Amino acid sequence: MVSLFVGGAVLAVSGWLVWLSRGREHRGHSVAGLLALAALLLWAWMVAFHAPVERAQGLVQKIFYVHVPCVIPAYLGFGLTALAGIGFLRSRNESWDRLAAASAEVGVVFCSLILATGPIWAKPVWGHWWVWDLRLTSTLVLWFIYLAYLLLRGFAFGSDTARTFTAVYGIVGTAAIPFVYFAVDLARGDTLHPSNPAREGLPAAMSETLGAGMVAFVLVFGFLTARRLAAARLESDLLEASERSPVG
Amino acid sequence: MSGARVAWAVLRKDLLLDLRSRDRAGHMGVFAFLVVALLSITLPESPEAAGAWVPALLWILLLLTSILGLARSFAAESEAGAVATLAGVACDRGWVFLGKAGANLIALLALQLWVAVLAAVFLDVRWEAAGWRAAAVGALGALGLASVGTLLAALSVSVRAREFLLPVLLFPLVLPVLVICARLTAESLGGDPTPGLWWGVLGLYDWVFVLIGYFVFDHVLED
Amino acid sequence: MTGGEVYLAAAYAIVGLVLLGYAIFVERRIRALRRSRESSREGGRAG
Amino acid sequence: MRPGALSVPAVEIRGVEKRYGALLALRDLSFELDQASFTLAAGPNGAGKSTLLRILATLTRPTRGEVRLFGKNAFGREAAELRGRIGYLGAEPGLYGELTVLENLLFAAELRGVGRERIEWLLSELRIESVAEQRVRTLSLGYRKRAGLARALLGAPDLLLLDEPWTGLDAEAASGLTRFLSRRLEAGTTLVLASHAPRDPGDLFGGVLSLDAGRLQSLDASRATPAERP
Repeated sequence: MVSLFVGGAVLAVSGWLVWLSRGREHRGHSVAGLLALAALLLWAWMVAFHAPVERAQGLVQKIFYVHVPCVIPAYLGFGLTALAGIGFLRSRNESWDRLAAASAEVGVVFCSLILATGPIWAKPVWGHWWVWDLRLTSTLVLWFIYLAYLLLRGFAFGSDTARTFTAVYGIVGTAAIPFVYFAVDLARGDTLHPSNPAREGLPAAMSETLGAGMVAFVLVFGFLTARRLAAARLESDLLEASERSPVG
Repeated sequence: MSGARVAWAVLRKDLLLDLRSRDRAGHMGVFAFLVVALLSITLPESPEAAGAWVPALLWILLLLTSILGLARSFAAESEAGAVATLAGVACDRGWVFLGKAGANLIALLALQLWVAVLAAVFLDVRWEAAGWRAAAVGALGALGLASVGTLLAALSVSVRAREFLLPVLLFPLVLPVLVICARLTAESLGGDPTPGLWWGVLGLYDWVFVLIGYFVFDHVLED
Repeated sequence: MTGGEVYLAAAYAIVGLVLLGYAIFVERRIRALRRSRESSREGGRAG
Repeated sequence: MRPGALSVPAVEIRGVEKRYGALLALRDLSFELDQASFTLAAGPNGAGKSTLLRILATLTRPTRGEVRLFGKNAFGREAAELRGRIGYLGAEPGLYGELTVLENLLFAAELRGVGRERIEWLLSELRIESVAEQRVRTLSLGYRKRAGLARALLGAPDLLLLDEPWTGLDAEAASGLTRFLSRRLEAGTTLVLASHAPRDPGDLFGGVLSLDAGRLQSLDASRATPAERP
């Protein structure tokens, strides 16, 4: 049941962002902002009161409710970047390129948060900061792909080829992610991560709280990406305006 | 205009250039020789301690050395202003990618042969025990590196600081090749067995990135 | 209570601050871009 | 002359714009060129001539606007087939320095599926047989230019695009080139040449398309098709 909500939120946000990137005007930001805020508040309340304190790890286990929800926006971000890359290559419409840039930037923020909260949780529970386990390691590699993408975008800034090349790398990078997951599974099969936080395996209160967190974070991702998209549109309008005005 | 002829022409031209200007082969050969020598000196004496690490180290060495070759793979075009010649083919430009990737594949296979000889001499790796399996892993791994590497080399040829950028772009994407090939090579040398599934994943990886390279190259050659 | 609260607080604080910080960064960037667009528009008319 | 309606213009450009980041290389360009016409794209350096030529050769995609060659969309599904009908020589001859002239031409011929006799004919026509076996790296600019021209002409193109073909040529070579181009014109090839110092190549002049700062200043397209030329 919970995954239905999460899936719905992911589809809704992705659809909204794609629609937003195509159109001229920017509507719905304040609505999305309020929705995200409401979801965050609900999630925070649930973490504090609804979710029980886990017997084995104690209170620190509640990092679970902030660590895991970051995963979806991190992978959703790069997924949208790849989708936008394909869109750009087919239509050469700059709005796709702006969506790719915005979702990559916000996606890398969430990806970094996974890598930050992971060790903070691992230290008290397993005694060392970095835990070479399947999910965390694949997320680290995803973070490197993000880094490479943003560096390429930075180094090739401006020319048309920049947009084409970043679109291509977004596609190739996303195609590599499942292989990275398999390969890390082979190399580091032993996973210290809780066997599989399949929400079904968790007691109801826990999985509901986690679900709320996921929905909230997806909405936050949507809101931040929409705002970043608006900034990107202003940038390109400014770039174009600077040419129109009589330059020397 | 059959694309296969174009790919074959591009491949032959690249090999002819490699034979004639030999610096690409020279760079890779010397670099590999140096690193294997360093390995043989620094690795601990007892063979079984080193044995487990050698396949992984060899594949990392192959990846690092292939960067030298890949970074040069479009140098001839950009120096001669011949990107337009390649971009002007009368068929899908993906065939140019296949030609280029083929030439890089052959260069990587030659490099693997050289590294295998070095490993046998300096790290006393007994390849005869591995036989065809090691060769098969080498070929599949080389194809993976060549396909992703050629595409990213084409991407970064006209970008600032490409010597730095190519490895940064390439390494995260080829990590699966590295991990799987190191394990399969170790297994072929008598290490602990790995499930056959991983041969399939390696093959799928090669297939996916050759296809992506083919379909995307039309845009990459456009400037 | 174990020392876990410190880690718990740290995790939530980092996530909160980073997301808030990024949101502010984007809003400020939008405001700056709007200002320079206004000035370039005046510039355009005056030029 | 390739079969195909002579009425369809060789080149149709509508609202073409090309932006490199903040730099607008071409601004809202629109014009048409007939088949078998000669057009000299003139204008100071940086006017956008080379960019226009690269767009006509389908090597560079315009940021905005539509490009149709021989009635077909230059960046659509027929792009590959159109490329077979275009010959392009950029500022760089596009030849590999380490290969000989002949090896370069054999390679370019295979890219176009052209036989060896075409190469022999071009070598003699452009009088570069003597250097055919030498490496391009060792040749003078004049020889390299003519070898580049041979490469551009391999596929018997209907549209020939040459960027500054006369620069670096001595008088004798320049007039040789001019005579050669006029023969191509008579054979029905559409020619578009770019030059920043418009030399007067004798009777070749047909239309002049002058560009400045990426904007079309004028297009004096006196439709000089082969038949009417004096």
